[in-house]
Amino acid sequence: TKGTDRSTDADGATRTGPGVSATTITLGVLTDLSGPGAPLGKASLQAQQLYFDRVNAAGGVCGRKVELLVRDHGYDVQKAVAGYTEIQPRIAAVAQLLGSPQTTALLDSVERDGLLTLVGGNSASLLGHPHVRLVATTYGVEMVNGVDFLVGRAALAAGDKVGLVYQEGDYGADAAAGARFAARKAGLTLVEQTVKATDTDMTAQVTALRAAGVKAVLFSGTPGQTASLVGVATATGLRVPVLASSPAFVAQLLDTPVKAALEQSLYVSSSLPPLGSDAPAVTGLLADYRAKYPTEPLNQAVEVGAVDGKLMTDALTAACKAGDLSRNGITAALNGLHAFDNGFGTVQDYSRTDQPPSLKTYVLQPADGVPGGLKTVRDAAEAPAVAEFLAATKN
Amino acid sequence: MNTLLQTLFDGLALGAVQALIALGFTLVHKASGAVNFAHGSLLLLGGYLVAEFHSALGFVGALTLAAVGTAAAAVLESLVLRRARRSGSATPTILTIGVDILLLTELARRIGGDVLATGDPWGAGTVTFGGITVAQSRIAALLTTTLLVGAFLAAFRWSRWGLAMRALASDQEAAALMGVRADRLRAGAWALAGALAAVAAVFLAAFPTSGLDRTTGQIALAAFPAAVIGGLGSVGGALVGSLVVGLAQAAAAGYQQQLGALGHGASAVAPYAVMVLVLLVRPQGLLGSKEAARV
Amino acid sequence: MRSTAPPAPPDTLDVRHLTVAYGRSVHALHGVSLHVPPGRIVALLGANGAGKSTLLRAVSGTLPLHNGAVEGGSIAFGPTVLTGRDPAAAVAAGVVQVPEGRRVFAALTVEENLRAGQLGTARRSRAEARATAERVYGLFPVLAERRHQAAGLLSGGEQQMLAMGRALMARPRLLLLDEPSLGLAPQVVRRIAETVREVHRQGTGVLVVEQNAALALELADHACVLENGRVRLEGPAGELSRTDEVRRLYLGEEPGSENGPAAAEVRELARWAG
Amino acid sequence: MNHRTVRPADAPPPVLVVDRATVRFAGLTALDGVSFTVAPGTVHALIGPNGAGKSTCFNVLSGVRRTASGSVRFGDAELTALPPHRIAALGVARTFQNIVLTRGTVADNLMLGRHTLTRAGYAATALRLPGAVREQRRHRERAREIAEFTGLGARFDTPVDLLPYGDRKRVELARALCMEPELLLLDEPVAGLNTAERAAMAETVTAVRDALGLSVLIVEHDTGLIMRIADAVTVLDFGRVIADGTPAQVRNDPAVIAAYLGTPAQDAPVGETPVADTPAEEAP
Amino acid sequence: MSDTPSATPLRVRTGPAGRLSRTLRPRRAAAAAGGLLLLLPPFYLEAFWLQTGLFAMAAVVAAIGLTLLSGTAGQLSLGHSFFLAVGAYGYTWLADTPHRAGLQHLSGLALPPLAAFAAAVLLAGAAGALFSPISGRLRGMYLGIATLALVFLGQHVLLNATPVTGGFNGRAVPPMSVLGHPFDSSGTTTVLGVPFGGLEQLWYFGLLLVLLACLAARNLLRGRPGRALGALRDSEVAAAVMGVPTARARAAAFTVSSMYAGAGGALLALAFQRIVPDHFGLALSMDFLAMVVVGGLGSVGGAAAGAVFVTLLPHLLGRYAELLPLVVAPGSTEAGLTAPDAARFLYGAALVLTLLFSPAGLARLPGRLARSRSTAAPHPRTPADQDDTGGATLKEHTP
Ligand SMILES: Nc1ncnc2c1ncn2[C@@H]1O[C@H](COP(=O)(O)OP(=O)(O)OP(=O)(O)O)[C@@H](O)[C@H]1O
Ligand SMILES: Nc1ncnc2c1ncn2[C@@H]1O[C@H](COP(=O)(O)OP(=O)(O)OP(=O)(O)O)[C@@H](O)[C@H]1O
Ligand SMILES: [Mg+2]
Ligand SMILES: [Mg+2]
Repeated sequence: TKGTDRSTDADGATRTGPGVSATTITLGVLTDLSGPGAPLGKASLQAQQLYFDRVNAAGGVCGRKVELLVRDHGYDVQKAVAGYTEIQPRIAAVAQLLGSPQTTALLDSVERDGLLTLVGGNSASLLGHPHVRLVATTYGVEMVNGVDFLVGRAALAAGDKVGLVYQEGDYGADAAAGARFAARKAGLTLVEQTVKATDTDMTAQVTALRAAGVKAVLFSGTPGQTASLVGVATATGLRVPVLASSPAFVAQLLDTPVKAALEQSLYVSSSLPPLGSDAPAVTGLLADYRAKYPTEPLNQAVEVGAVDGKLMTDALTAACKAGDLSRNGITAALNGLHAFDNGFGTVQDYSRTDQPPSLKTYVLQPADGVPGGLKTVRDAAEAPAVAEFLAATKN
Repeated sequence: MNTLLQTLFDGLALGAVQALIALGFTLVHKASGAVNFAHGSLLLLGGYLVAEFHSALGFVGALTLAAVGTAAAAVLESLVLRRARRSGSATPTILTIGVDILLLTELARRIGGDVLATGDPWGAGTVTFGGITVAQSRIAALLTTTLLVGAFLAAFRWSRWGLAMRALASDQEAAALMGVRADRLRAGAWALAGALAAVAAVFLAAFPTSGLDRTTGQIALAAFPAAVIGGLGSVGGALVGSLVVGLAQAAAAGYQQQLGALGHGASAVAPYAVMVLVLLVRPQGLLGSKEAARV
Repeated sequence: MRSTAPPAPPDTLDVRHLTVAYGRSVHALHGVSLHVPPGRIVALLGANGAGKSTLLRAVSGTLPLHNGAVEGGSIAFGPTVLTGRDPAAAVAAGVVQVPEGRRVFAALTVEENLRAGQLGTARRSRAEARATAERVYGLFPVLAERRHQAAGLLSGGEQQMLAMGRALMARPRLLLLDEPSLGLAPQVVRRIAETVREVHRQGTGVLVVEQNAALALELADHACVLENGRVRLEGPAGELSRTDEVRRLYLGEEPGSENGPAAAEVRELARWAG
Repeated sequence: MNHRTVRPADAPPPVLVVDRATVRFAGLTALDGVSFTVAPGTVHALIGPNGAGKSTCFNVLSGVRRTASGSVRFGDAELTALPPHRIAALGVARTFQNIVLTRGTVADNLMLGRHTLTRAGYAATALRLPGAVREQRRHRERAREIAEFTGLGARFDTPVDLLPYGDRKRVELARALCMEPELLLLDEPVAGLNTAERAAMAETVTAVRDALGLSVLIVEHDTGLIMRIADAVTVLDFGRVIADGTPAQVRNDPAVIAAYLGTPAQDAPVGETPVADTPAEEAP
Repeated sequence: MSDTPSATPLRVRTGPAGRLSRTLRPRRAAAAAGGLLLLLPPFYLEAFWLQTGLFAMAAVVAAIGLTLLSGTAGQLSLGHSFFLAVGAYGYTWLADTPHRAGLQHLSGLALPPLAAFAAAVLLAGAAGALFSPISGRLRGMYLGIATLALVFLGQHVLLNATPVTGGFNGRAVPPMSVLGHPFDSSGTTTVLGVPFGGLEQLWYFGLLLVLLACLAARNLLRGRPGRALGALRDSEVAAAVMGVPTARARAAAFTVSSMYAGAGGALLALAFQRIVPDHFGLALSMDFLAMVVVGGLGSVGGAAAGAVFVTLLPHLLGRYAELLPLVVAPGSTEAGLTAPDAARFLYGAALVLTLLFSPAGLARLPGRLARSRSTAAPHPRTPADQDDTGGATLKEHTP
């Protein structure tokens, strides 16, 4: 007959479920290591692995070693579903699920199987699912905070026009929702343009924005698009600040001809501090990572992986304390973390499944010569409109 | 500033780059009767070679090397296809999918998440005239394409090589009986297509775009509707089709707001919408001829 | 058409023990030997499927295009070995074929088709090329009228003339004709016959495959009858055309033996009732 | 609906009247006011030099090509207004100058000829409804009969691409016969056949006419054969009718001799089917 | 009629046909045995295999549709994934009850799933028929590229028609249910000691669908419509003159192929349990083309074989790539291939090599092997029976 279908059974005092044996806790990772998301997927997986290596070296969690069972979906939905079906019986939780279409495709299965899942994408559409948790803030909140910053920085007044260029899909739509809300609050008029993930040349969008006479631009798209947008805008005389979502920047953009323009007018809103920050948590992580993976390029996903690792470890530890390492026990333990310190000085609240765990974002700016290519312009803060925004968009 | 003019020019420049791709695509189709789905990967290969070698060889040297390298890769592909040619045009076409997978996987592995610079001489330079601002690279693209395509069209129409190509496309056996060396000719066509793709890659990665990344090759997809709008197999058609596609894309993006709800993401769809419209009116494409055969 | 015949090696087509198979299993020729001395006309006769076109394909090197291959024997034209060579080699050696079924370049104009006839030969001066073309137009005036028309739109007979003209453009030393009279009006058949004779007078060898046996035997010096891929009969055309077998099978003579295959095989067919 | 019922055995086929049909191509008038009539049950020949417009005329009759002006009536139907498949459904069958066959066996090709006589659609065929199965079986029998008749019986299940030229020519004829035509259009049916095969084909054509009572319109350059089997001959030159009459009238018509035959047809040009009473004797 | 009943070539010619009948019977037996074997997996295999098997079945159904279009009618289509999407989304929308998902309102008709499945197939057919102004008029590669438009326009619609499609988030697929008995894990039944959840039950539904699809396609190919399409592919004019209404027949072929795609898409949706627009892109269409060509254009069995090959290969490679040499663990920094890259390489290479080794596809492979075996026996060849032909005297050769 068929493969082992282990139901929860008692092991001493601790309840366990699938993926938990006397010696190991197996966590699943479904990520993109070969598709378009590979750079991020790889970095965050490595950082997370690094974290668990340390945890295991220190004796593990609940007397057990933490192991990762990794499946690469290469950004292909069918492979993600197949990979999930394959590893699902063998894991206690999903330590990372990357890729927005893959995540949505698996939402129902994850909920049905009661598997705590930390997702890489940060769109609000993932909120409200008890087992599916973001580890940062949503793109919408990033934008609300970002607009708040821009209004001050570019001295925007009610009635001013602001461009909004966003990518079709979960990520862009989420950011756009935040941008629209914040713009309405601030009395700004939005000039909207959409782009496809595959577009690389933003000339047409810039032409339209320029014709409309915008005073600033909000952007959520790919890093390549960011470079094109900022470069073309600067070259054609549209010298206005551009505020971008966190995934819209990578350090390599500073090797392109538009470096100067980026340093001049780009701002990035992100809930994690820049890798270039001198906070000890960041420099420590960087040192460890560099030691283990000396040739790997650095990007922000390293921090995400570390947060994922710490969060999982804390949740497992709490579950162990509660004597329940079953799937539901792990979820319950995570959802009981009211004040989780993500390791970078941000305290997050995981008790509300309808809200992102943190609401503050940093505003960063491109800077040459620092790891990750970004420096802090404004420290983490939460705009007044964020609470209203969350209330207005609650599922 | 004149939005219409700006949009027109952007469209033309975009179309010019696409014409280089569509031309190569048409050429291969004529020579081998196959649709080369690996054309995008060849383009990426060309771009990658330029990016890899521009610091060592300088831009021109790297471009030359890339054109030669890509041409060689294309010829290699055509040799693979040769073995399967006798079983109808579908098999070679699918073979190109296989080749595409191999090539793309390797390139994507090498490029990873990087955005590569090609070291082109135009940088982020722009030129402003008549109220519009254009990237220097786009002007270079327009000039280069005009030159290359013009020379190519002339050769195709009047030279012995062009005649042989057309004879081969028309009837392979009869061409062989006239002493046309089909394999050599085919290899030449593929090589040319590869070299054109390498040139196109440089323009695609140049300024208004941030650089070459692993998805740059996908832009070659827009050359399919371009070739069909113009009329598959018509070389002039590839040019006209590309300009139409470029204009449609630029217009759809530039006038997104005016298009209202329809406008969301319309620029990626525009070439296809235009293609369907053209085909409804002229099933053989704008410049394509109805089959010159009768019973 | 050649002004001066090269003194050395005689342009003889020499086919020895040729065995050809299609797709490795359909054997179309079994050890066929054939000889076309320079400046001679040899006719190749045989029923449908006897292997005549196959022989020409083997000489021209187009068998691979039909999934066929030479499995044994040799082919040489003068000093040039043609066995297993590509068609371009044959053309370069001066062996040019007018294929069965015309195969004109449908998308090209008549004029371009003629120019294409010179693709396999060494480059010639423009004037020379034009003169050759004018001669072809002289032979087939209708082609001159259709000069700029796509060849695919020509009538069947016009295409046949074009195919012939295109081959002449290469100024062959050996002309292979596969059913040159197919679909031609009587007058044009005569013109083709004259053309063949003319070509021959200028020292070009001709190997002609023809169902129209009377025409072929009249033209040819020597003839060869293929049957099931083997040489059944051969000899001087005049002698051959006097044999009973050839007279009966290929010339349709001897009404005396009318209960030949044709009459014997007529069967009954009733109307279909619906 | 392009389904058709077959005319009762005793009724003659409809008469075909071509009336001032004109076809123009860019810069060329391929048919220029051509008129002729094919009487029911006759073998009517259409001859003329290469490029005279014979095949074009066939294209008009079978709906492949539109006329610029003029009319073609087949019984009550006006053919110039109909698409090819509708004309086929009226019982007009044709063969092609260049053999056009479908991949597959002889049987497949012949069954294609029965397209308008059958009606099984997608659903019925996919589900193998009894009606469709029965229909297929019945028509296959008839196709086999026709194959036997045309001498293809032994090749019924042979793939056509393995057949030699002569057999393929016969498949074309058999396929046309499978349409149970009222009017059979034959475009150069004996081109490329040797003398014996030509005679056999001629034999078959007249036998078909006699047995099935249909009309035949035939294009051929083998004037000997035409003179022997045709009841009437129309001669085209440069798209115009230059003569129209019995074979005897036409063969002695000076215009025809000048434009087409070159010499009176009695001295059949080299190598063609000799006119029955004058066997060709060629002095090499 | 001809007096040359060429005995030798004729025997050779009928060779393949004879071989065919000989190989047919074992083939049928093998098919029956294989069919029985396919009933077993739900008892032995874990969910991953069942789901992968269902993906393959869905691909088989849709690929048969494409081979009808491309192989038989000679029409290339790159828009197949669009019709799969119509089937998948059609089923979901028709079977689902209207509800809210997050901020979105999702509509649905709440039809019984089986009816919804049938209706989805018809819907895909209707979508195919709507395209007939183009599919009826375009040929070959033109059609292929024109149908690219369907993929991109389709994606556009899938992303924007949110109430029906759920936008980029897609929507959950209601489980199949037959006679009021839903195929899901809720009321899990146990058969012979094995829990029968949704996938196990769906397996048999999929098998049935595959069987129906194969039989219907074979009947079509051997019947009147198949012949008409074949004629259309080989010569449009000849087909028309034989009475085939060309535009209508082409459009009909396209429609039928869309219906197959619709059925495949709906089955795929059931296997996925949630559908998202991203899946139905160009890559899927290209995979389908690869399937039918790898299998052997125009052959139903070939399409099925190709579909299984193309669908399973990446999954198998993905799962077992770690066992291959040179392949490194996911996320590691060691030099070497990652498993998915290795899988892609192998997939690409398999595609290329299959087509190089057997250009006419997997379906022709058995025949090829048989033939190469038969040619191993040397063909009886008569010794060369003549020397020179220069002599003027008549020679008679008696074979
Ligand atoms: N491509 C092919 N594949 C398989 N068999 C072939 C092929 N071409 C020809 N044959 C077979 O080879 C034999 C000789 O054919 P060939 O065409 O040489 O005959 P032919 O004498 O030219 O006849 P015809 O007078 O009809 O042109 C025939 O039996 C034919 O069926
Ligand atoms: N589609 C077309 N476009 C242009 N010209 C054409 C077309 N079809 C035929 N023609 C021309 O029309 C004339 C008549 O052609 P048609 O095929 O009817 O001649 P035919 O009498 O059948 O000649 P043959 O005996 O050589 O077959 C020819 O000169 C031909 O070039
Ligand atoms: Mg022949
Ligand atoms: Mg004709």
